[in-house]
Amino acid sequence: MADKKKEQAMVVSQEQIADGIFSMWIHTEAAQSARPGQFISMYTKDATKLLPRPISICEINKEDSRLRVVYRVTGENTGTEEFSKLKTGDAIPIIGPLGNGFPFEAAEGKKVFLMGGGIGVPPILELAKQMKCDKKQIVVGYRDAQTFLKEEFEQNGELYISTENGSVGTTGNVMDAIRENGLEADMIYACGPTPMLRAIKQYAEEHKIVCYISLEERMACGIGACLGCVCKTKEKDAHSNVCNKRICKDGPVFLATEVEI
Amino acid sequence: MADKKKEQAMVVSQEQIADGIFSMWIHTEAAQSARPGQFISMYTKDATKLLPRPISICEINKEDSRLRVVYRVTGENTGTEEFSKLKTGDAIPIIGPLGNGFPFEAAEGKKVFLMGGGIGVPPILELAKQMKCDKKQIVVGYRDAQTFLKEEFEQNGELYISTENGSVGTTGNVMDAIRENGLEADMIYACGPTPMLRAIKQYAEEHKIVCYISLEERMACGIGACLGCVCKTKEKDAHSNVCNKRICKDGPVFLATEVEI
Amino acid sequence: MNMNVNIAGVKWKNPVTVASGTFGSGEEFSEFVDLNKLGAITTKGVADVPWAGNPTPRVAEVYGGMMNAIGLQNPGIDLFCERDIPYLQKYDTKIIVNVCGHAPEEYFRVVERLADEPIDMMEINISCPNVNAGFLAFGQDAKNVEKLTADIKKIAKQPIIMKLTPNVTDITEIAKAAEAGGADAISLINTLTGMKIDINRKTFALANKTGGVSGPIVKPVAVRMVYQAAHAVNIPIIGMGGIASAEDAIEFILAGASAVSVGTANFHNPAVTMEVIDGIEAYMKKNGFENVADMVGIVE
Amino acid sequence: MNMNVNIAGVKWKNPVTVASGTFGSGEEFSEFVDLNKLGAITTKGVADVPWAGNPTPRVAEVYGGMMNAIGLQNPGIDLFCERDIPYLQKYDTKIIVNVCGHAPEEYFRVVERLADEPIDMMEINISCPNVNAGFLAFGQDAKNVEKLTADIKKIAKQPIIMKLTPNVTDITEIAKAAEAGGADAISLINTLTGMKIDINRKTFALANKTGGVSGPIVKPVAVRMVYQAAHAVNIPIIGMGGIASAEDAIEFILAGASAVSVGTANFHNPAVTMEVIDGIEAYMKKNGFENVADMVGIVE
Ligand SMILES: Cc1cc2nc3c(=O)[nH]c(=O)nc-3n(C[C@H](O)[C@H](O)[C@H](O)COP(=O)(O)OP(=O)(O)OC[C@H]3O[C@@H](n4cnc5c(N)ncnc54)[C@H](O)[C@@H]3O)c2cc1C
Ligand SMILES: Cc1cc2nc3c(=O)[nH]c(=O)nc-3n(C[C@H](O)[C@H](O)[C@H](O)COP(=O)(O)OP(=O)(O)OC[C@H]3O[C@@H](n4cnc5c(N)ncnc54)[C@H](O)[C@@H]3O)c2cc1C
Ligand SMILES: Cc1cc2nc3c(=O)[nH]c(=O)nc-3n(C[C@H](O)[C@H](O)[C@H](O)COP(=O)(O)O)c2cc1C
Ligand SMILES: Cc1cc2nc3c(=O)[nH]c(=O)nc-3n(C[C@H](O)[C@H](O)[C@H](O)COP(=O)(O)O)c2cc1C
Ligand code: FES
Ligand code: FES
Repeated sequence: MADKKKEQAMVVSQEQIADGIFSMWIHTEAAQSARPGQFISMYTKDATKLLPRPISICEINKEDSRLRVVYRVTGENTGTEEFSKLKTGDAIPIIGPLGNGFPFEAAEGKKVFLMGGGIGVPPILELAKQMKCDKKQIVVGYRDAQTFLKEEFEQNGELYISTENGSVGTTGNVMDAIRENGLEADMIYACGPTPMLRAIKQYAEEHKIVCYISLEERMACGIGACLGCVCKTKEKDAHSNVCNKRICKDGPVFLATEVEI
Repeated sequence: MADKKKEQAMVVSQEQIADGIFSMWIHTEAAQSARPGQFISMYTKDATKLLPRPISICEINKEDSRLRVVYRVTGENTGTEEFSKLKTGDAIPIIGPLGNGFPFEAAEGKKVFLMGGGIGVPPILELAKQMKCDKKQIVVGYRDAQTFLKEEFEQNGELYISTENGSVGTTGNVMDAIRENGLEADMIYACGPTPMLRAIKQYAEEHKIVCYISLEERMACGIGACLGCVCKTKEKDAHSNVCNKRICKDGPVFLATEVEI
Repeated sequence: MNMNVNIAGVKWKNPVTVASGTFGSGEEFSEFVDLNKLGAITTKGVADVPWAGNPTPRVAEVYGGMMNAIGLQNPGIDLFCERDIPYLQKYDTKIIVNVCGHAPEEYFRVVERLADEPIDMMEINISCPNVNAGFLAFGQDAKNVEKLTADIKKIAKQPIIMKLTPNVTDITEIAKAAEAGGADAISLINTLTGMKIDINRKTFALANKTGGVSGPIVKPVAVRMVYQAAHAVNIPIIGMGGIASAEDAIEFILAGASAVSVGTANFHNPAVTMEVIDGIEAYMKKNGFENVADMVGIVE
Repeated sequence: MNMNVNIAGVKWKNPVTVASGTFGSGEEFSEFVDLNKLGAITTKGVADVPWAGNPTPRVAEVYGGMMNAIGLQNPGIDLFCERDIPYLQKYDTKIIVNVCGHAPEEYFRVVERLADEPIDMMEINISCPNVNAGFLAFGQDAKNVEKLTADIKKIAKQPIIMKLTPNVTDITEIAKAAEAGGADAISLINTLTGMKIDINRKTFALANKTGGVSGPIVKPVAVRMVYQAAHAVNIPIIGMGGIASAEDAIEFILAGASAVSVGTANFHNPAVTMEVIDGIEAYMKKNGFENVADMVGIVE
């Protein structure tokens, strides 16, 4: 009780891995209990920016108590821009790990799609690393040739890439990549923009396969208290007593069939 | 027209010269036109602190375009605390020089008191350096033995010190120092806390001598526009058309006889 | 050092509670805060039946604060009594249940249902600007406030705190109406109604268009209103609006608040309430106050 | 790119002016700003006779903003006409004179005196919370506002902008009253009434106890009120409250302001108005707007 806290994590290293995309390793106690698909709340030091920035865990290194996050700088004077300027040894206030994470254990013995799009790609990496399954097909979509994390993915499964401008892999989106390569699966884990998740959800329904998707919403508390970050659910939720679940606490990962997106 | 601006001055050096008292040299264009008794508006980089911190000019080095300021850190999380952490090479946004400054030319041929108390001591230094007069008697009051700027004063006039706790010079305040040393003058320039200025003003009236005092007030614009920083005047002021003068623009230095303090 | 305060006959161990809606039912924060240390826990608003709340985005960051238009999502009073009250009972702190409704009858049903529950106080939220958009809230009309307060007092068994909206011309008028209606205490401020537009997306930051502004940016208005209310009524005041440190809390107390609530700051630092409590004690020590109650309203 | 706006028949070269009281009579800022570049200059408030204003401290810094209780110090309309108007006439910008008074007759005298002066518009400040403390300002009562507007319109020769206070329950009611009285435009918001207590000195930060809050912290409330007013009236709106960048200004324009005023930000950066003007132009270029007027109120 009262054992969690906002901690000062320490930046171990930071590098830019694509236009506006940064990769940061931080030293934090949060690494000990972190699971793929969970996120951390990162706080800025700008006294005018009070809310957390939820960022997915991209890699976990328990031995050295480290987490990796990969994030996009969304604009000037943003919190993420501030993060991108942090250097080795700098402190960064965080809370985490938060959320439920991907139930990757369920994949055992299955043929799986691990799908990521845009800035939803990063959490797929640790998922791929920890997942034990029959056939690990990683299908990730990018805008262009800046296919960040590609090398890491190649080491952790069969990699299929789509790019919007066709510069690498399939031209189009991740669904196009599945079609073009004639891929099949009996389970899906996915993270990415809502239109992509919608398409995946529909695909899963058509193919009657279990599908987990990771959702995003604006957050204020990040710990389930403010009810800011809800998504609509098909059935009444036991906790909220209405058709809403909290993405930060009950998610961010949901069975595609239980949420309306 | 439109030739003045908020500029990024550069910190040349900074040192702590007494408990909570810092001395900073900055490189700035403002040095070219600065006069003793003028001040600069210093701005913090904390986006929640918007108003300027008016700080007197303590020394002017035109050749190297440098100004010295000596200031007190007033507490935790203050602007002055932020300033005290600046290092050589750091930028500091300022506007200046501002205000009228001491009319030190009027002292020629006179026996003068240059009086400073507490954090009103610093502007007296450049005044002492530039003043040409018959007898330059510097009378400065401190709380205790931390008699910052003492060496500099010794090089620029006859120095008399008072300390509240009696650790150096006369025990008591600057008026006590005058009495104890049997000093006399036919002109006074003073800067310090209001009770001290009141006593000096009364002394000047009793002795019928010309007295200039430098006042303080909370400021918002620092350039005469907001009417935040006024002091009461004896006569109606030509600009305001009421019995108010702006300390930032019409002052901070006033003839003691024209203001009510 | 005596940190106890007596709010309408209820003795809190210290003057610090949390602002409704920013602390869930308490459970969500129990991993970060020792709930036993709080003077009281104020729950999120609860209505007679479950409410689904507004569409998302429901929250947005603004310079120095945030905006919310949660729309009072809540599980309804039945599940609340079954689950949330028993949870809070495990802790040695006072329980304040925040009550909301669209209409007087809805409030009455909740107040009646709570009558025999083991809770210490009720806070009546008559000020949520996000419900019935387009209409002014109950709380912006003094006559409504007096009538609603009086009607609730008839059926309530616990002391009643009326929670006032700052979106009014004259807060003293509303505070007096609450007092005239028999309120045991008042709390203020609820959120200021605001709007944020995303100029790149050319749309509102919140699906609801407007939302309630909270956080440090509302403090000057909140302190002013607490001060004005304290000079208008003789019932205790629970002050809030932008409290993020002990210094902020003390400002409200000196202005006339008998107790304070910490809201949005919990999102920035989940353990902030503990720091506020310790900081008030440190200030008392430094300034020679024996009783926290001796500080209330001394700046006049 | 066409930055012109037409405010009640007066053509400004761009939609940016300064907020009354934050720019002196213009002269004080002339060393920092090329006054010719401003759409209009709004002067500090002027009354029929000189006013000495409030005791000091009159200004205080608060988190993300400031508070003032200047108390409308001004040199009186005679000296103003003699000195300040001729000064401003030298520049190629519109002149808006802000008018204040304790009572209707005082306003009338100023408006009459200005009738034949070479000024372009008048802004009537009915919202200063610092005068007649203890009483509500004129501007908080719709009936007063309509009557005062109508009476002023009878004698005014220049277009009249009524400047509204945000310290009201329903801004649309006041905006409609101004329109009904014949106002040619409205401007909002004036300052939010606030208070700051120095907990170490155990006293108020301002001698006047309360003061007007301004700066970035008021922006969400200001944008909301501009949006609401824009949907309530058909006269142009000059939006203000916390504008410190082009982005802020654009937010007000998208919400429904035909022009904007920059206030407190001038104290942080005297040249900010130039940056705001240039930034609006850059945004128009990037977003394909030919006329700044096409941006007004497009987020609905
Ligand atoms: C569970 C979850 C996991 C995420 N994981 C990643 C990740 O691994 N990498 C990554 O780059 N991004 C991720 N995001 C999105 C990321 O949170 C936002 O891009 C980021 O918060 C933007 O902050 P800012 O300081 O750049 O923008 P600002 O504009 O300064 O943000 C203002 C406010 O809006 C919130 N906000 C803005 N955009 C979003 C958004 N898209 N989603 C949620 N809140 C937002 C911010 O948190 C902040 O409170 C994730 C979001 C969620 C909900
Ligand atoms: C003309 C003039 C010259 C000055 N010269 C010096 C000097 O040489 N050295 C020095 O140490 N101090 C000087 N002061 C006082 C100095 O301005 C304040 O100590 C300083 O502004 C406090 O800022 P802060 O960030 O420490 O405090 P904060 O509490 O963070 O300040 C909050 C606000 O109050 C204002 N403020 C607080 N105290 C004062 C004060 N005493 N006078 C005016 N404004 C205040 C600040 O400027 C700021 O706007 C001078 C003041 C004036 C008016
Ligand atoms: C996310 C959120 C939800 C809120 N929900 C409620 C509520 O259910 N009932 C209520 O009376 N006030 C509610 N409030 C208002 C707060 O209790 C408080 O009055 C306000 O936020 C000002 O305090 P603060 O600035 O410390 O947050 C809510 C505020 C926030 C930020
Ligand atoms: C120091 C100061 C003086 C002001 N004086 C006046 C005034 O004389 N007349 C008036 O109508 N508004 C006055 N105001 C209000 C501003 O014009 C403006 O409405 C308000 O400050 C909000 O804008 P901002 O946040 O950009 O400052 C004054 C504001 C400040 C800060
Ligand atoms: S962010 Fe508060 S409940 Fe999810
Ligand atoms: S600080 Fe604005 S007039 Fe002096």
